[in-house]
Amino acid sequence: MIDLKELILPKDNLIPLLRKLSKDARLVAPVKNDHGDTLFTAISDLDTTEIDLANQPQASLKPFFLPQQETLAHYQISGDTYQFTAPKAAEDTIFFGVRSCDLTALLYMDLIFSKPAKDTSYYDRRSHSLIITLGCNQPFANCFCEATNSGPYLEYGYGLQFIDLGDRYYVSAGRGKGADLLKKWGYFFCEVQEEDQRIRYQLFLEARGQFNRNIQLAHACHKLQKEEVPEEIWEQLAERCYDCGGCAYVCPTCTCFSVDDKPQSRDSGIRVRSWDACTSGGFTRMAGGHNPVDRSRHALKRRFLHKLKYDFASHGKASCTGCGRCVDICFGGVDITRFIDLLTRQENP
Amino acid sequence: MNKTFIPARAIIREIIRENDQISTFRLELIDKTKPFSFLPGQFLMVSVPHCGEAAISISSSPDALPLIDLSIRRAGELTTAIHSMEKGARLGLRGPFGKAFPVEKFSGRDLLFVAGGIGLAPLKSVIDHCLFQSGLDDDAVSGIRLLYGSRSPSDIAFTGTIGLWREQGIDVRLTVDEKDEHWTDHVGLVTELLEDITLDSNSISLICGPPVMIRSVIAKLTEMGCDDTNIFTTLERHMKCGMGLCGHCHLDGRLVCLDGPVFSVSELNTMDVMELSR
Amino acid sequence: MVGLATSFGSGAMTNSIAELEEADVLLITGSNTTETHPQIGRNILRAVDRGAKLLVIDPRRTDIARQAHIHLALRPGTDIALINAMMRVILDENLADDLFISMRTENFIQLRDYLHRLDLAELAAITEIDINTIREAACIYARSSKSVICYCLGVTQHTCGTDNVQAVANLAMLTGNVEKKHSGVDPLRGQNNVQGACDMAALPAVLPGYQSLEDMSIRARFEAVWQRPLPENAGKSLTEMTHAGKDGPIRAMFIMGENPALSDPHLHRVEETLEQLDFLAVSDIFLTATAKLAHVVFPAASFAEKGGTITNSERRVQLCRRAIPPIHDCRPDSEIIMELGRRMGCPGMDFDSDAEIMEEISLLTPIYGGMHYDRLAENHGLQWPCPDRSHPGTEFLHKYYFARGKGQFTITRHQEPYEKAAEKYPFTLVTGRGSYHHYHTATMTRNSRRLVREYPQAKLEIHKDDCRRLNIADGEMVELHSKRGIVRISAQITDRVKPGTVFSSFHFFEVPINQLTVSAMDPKSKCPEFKVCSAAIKKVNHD
Amino acid sequence: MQDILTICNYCGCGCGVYLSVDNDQVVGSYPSKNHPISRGNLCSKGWQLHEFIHSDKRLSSPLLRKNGSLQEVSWDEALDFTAAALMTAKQQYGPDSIGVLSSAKCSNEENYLLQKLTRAGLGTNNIDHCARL
Repeated sequence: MIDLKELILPKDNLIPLLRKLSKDARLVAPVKNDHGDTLFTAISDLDTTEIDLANQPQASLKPFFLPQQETLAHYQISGDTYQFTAPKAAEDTIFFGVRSCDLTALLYMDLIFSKPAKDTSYYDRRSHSLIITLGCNQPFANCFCEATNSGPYLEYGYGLQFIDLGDRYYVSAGRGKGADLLKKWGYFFCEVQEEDQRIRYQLFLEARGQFNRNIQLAHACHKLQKEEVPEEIWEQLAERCYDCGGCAYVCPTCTCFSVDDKPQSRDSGIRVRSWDACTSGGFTRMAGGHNPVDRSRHALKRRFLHKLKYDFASHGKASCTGCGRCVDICFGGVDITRFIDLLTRQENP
Repeated sequence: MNKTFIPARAIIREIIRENDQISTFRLELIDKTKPFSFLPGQFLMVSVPHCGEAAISISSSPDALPLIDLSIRRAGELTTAIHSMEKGARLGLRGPFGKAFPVEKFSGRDLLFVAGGIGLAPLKSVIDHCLFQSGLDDDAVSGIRLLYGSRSPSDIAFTGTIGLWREQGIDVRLTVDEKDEHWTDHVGLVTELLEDITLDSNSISLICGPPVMIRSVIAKLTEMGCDDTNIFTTLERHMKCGMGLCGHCHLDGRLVCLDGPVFSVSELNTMDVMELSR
Repeated sequence: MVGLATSFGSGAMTNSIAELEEADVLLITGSNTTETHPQIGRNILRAVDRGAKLLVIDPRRTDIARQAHIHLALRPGTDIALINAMMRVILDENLADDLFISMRTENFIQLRDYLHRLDLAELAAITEIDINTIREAACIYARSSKSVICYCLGVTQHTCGTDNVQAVANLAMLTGNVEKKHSGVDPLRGQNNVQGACDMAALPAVLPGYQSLEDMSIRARFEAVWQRPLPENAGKSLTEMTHAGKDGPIRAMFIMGENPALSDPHLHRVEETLEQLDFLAVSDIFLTATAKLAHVVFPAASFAEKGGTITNSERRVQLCRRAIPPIHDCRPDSEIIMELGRRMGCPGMDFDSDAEIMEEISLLTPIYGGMHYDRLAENHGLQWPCPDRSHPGTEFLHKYYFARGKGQFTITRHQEPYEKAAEKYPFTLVTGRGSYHHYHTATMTRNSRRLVREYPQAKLEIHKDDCRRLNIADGEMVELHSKRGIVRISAQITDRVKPGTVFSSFHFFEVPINQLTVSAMDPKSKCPEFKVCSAAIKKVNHD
Repeated sequence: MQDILTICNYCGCGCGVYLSVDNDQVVGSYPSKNHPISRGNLCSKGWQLHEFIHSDKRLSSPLLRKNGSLQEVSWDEALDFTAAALMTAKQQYGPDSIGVLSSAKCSNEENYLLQKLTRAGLGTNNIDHCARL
């Protein structure tokens, strides 16, 4: 009897395994498209689609669980009565090739959407999902998951975790669905040898040593618990925030949303939930025009404090997973790493 | 299917015009799939198709159920749409949400209510509830006083209710910022009315109104020796869900929709809050 | 973009957007770049973070001006005086690139003599900028060989807009900062396909690819392909067509996707002109102010519902892909035009696809000669000139020689704006696009809840000192008067404008700010003077 | 759900934008990372690009002015009426009595076609667009 927690999958068996898996569920994996972008894509034909495990998927899994725009209800007005009708349910989905940071982010989202109220549509999608991660042997240009404690390999949370050992994957199973899967498709796998474990650990050590950036995130979190951020830092950051909202939209742990009605005709429409960004002035402005936040000085204060101060205080962990997606895309260059640098540099001039 | 976001339907039974800007909409739920109850200080997410939702606090007492009053000031697109509705029209409701006033602590205590403009709405729920309780039990509350500020005599809302309260022995004092030729009562800030008030150490104060008013009343009460744990206020924030998910009402590490909207001043003192700073 | 075409032989951005990041000095003039061209702003700020120097010429303290090493906050309408002053400094400091001037340009001696006759102190006084600041900026610009100039409508929307552009071109040529990577003169194009509309000759005086209407061999080629004789006379410009008023020469109009009844200067005049037409047809996606005046309105498909190519500011011809079929009963404009053409007996109106139309464009337009759909799909587009299938496209213009042969220096003289602030109208009103959240006349952006939430109503930027003096509160409704009209607008207290200057955008149809602007225009480019007019602010009496 | 790469409809930068399509409804827009202009981010307008496409204020049918007000008509009626009206103006007052405005919001192909129609079909050079505004 082989141990069902840890197994080896020869690379030749990957496609056959995925083919079996895709019979019972939608298979989503990173695919490099014709325009050179690597995106998580629902794969309908494994023979004509090449899964891209060499590049970081452009977006995280967030759009699959909290879509940019999601219909919460259709409404119909007739006379002065109206009726809300709820939209369709989720489908079974297996996500393959998910990076450690993105799964960590999903686990954080689970927390947000379960307390105090369970968000039914989020949970519907979540309970229909199985996540297969791929440990990172080589961090991408802007990654810093080492600093956020969310990679390069994971200890828990995954359905299955794949580690690339060259011609084979070292596969670990999480509880529940992942273990069931290994049990069901055990014949694609072989036993782990001592050699495999040695190589796996060596790769882990090497991965940790390859980060381009040294982000003092933990230091910043502790500092924020103890002291106020100098006002000049907030103002310096706000002056270069051009309100695109991009950082919040690409962030796998930014879950703030808006709920609005979109009329489709005179007497019908949809109520949609859509991504929102706390960096916008209108995010907090009240109907009468009063705004408790002064955007011109504090555009980024909520976002950074939420991630690094409040979440650190309540969960013991910052809600930044070091995926690096917000780095390099900010129009004014004032992403979270710039903030951390400004905050921590102060101490050792 | 996201049941959490599907509102229940309610019908407008009656509309009471409070002033030019404020009307009270007396509602009754049509969809009664589960029992509905609430406590004074809690709010509802009110839906109008095409206009979306807004958080509005309940202004009637739970004792008036199945009728629910929402006193609404015309401020944005949604509230304007509600104001154009007539008796028999339908609204959507979700809730109740938020932390209520700790009414259970009020038994046997002096209560001082300080309100400005539409801010009387959530306090009205408490006052009516206390009056109902005192009808059942003489010790429910020992004395109720209300200080109420408005911009001008024509802006005074809830005049009918105030009349009834006076009949029931509540000490109501009014003030306006700008008087007209008929006004003989006090002119000036609501804090000035506090000058003539004496408070014992056991009194509880409840404040609701514009941020500037809340700030100055809290300062005055503290100066008068009121304990922070005995002063309560209710905060207004932009909200989209009402249940701690959307992030809009985030307030220095807390969420107004869950941890509030009712806060004691002792809680607020540990936070960075617009109503207390600047 | 007549000015740049006269100086260089082409009116397009000489560099690529990505090159800006590598420049050492960036001179931004009349462009609120972070708001109107966010991606270009992003490159500029990256360059700054890399160590480049940023010089900004703008009467307003815009977000980009806040990031500048030197902000030259000139008096509106004094660009030429400022540039001339900078050039004079460059001559005085011996910073001119003599070799470049002799190899690649002509007409320099006249300009040099003219500049030597000018009084630097007088020029500085005209601009209201300290002379030492001008001197410092000029030296920074001239001392680098990777200096780039970006300009936008703040330079062109003046009665002297063409001269403004030529002054800028003079400055670049004087220091040899053109004809190579990381240095050049870049007009930033406003709308997504302004460049393409110009390239395709939606212009009264040229044929596609800026080919001459007068050249007989070119005419013959077009006539052979189009199977129709070409009209002889140059046509009328937009302003000439829409400002003719009653009894103007235009009796019927077809307007596709434009809203002159809101974006045009001197709106009353436009409305009057459009109303008296015998016939007006409009094709648009919304019922715009212009469409409301029409006899026929066609419901057009939006960009998401059709294919085709558009050309961005850096001359990159890019493929748009249809995401959804046309909604409702809408049709793409190309179909509408061809349907009309067929009904009017115009030959060559039977294309089966956008790709087929592009084949005809490539055939007749040398700069688009190699723009084939299969190539455009592969490469995120190609930058013109791209004369044939094997050509890789052109990153920066004027390599080896200017498009017109030699770059031409032109003497440009300061002239006062058409209208001067006066006793009755003491403020200078500047208009433009002014927000991160709206676009042009906002027909599209105002249909987005989020963008409306962020910027719900028109604002008039007034300096805090002026507000204090006039006792105006933030958010208060005020009346803005000019000789031509009155609008009501919400005041915004700010330090973005200088005392005596006010700014507003033209995004909101409820506040048609262009009713106040002058219709005086640049005689060469026909570009109206939106940037300067005089105005008065009056408090509105409540109740 | 399908994501189609197109070019942003707002400014002259020309970002590569994916439109997310679900059941013929555009429900999202996000940047292309590999595209030379957008490089992984869009401005506030670009991220909301999908918002106006399904607006209830979109025109849905051709309109023709009858008795002073615009009324819904068929495509054929609107097109025939327009073609006839333009030809009448041409015959009565000459080709230079007709003016055409093209658009910086339309494609190259559409601009090309419209100036071709203006020059070859209507016989005038009276064509312009709002480059200067």
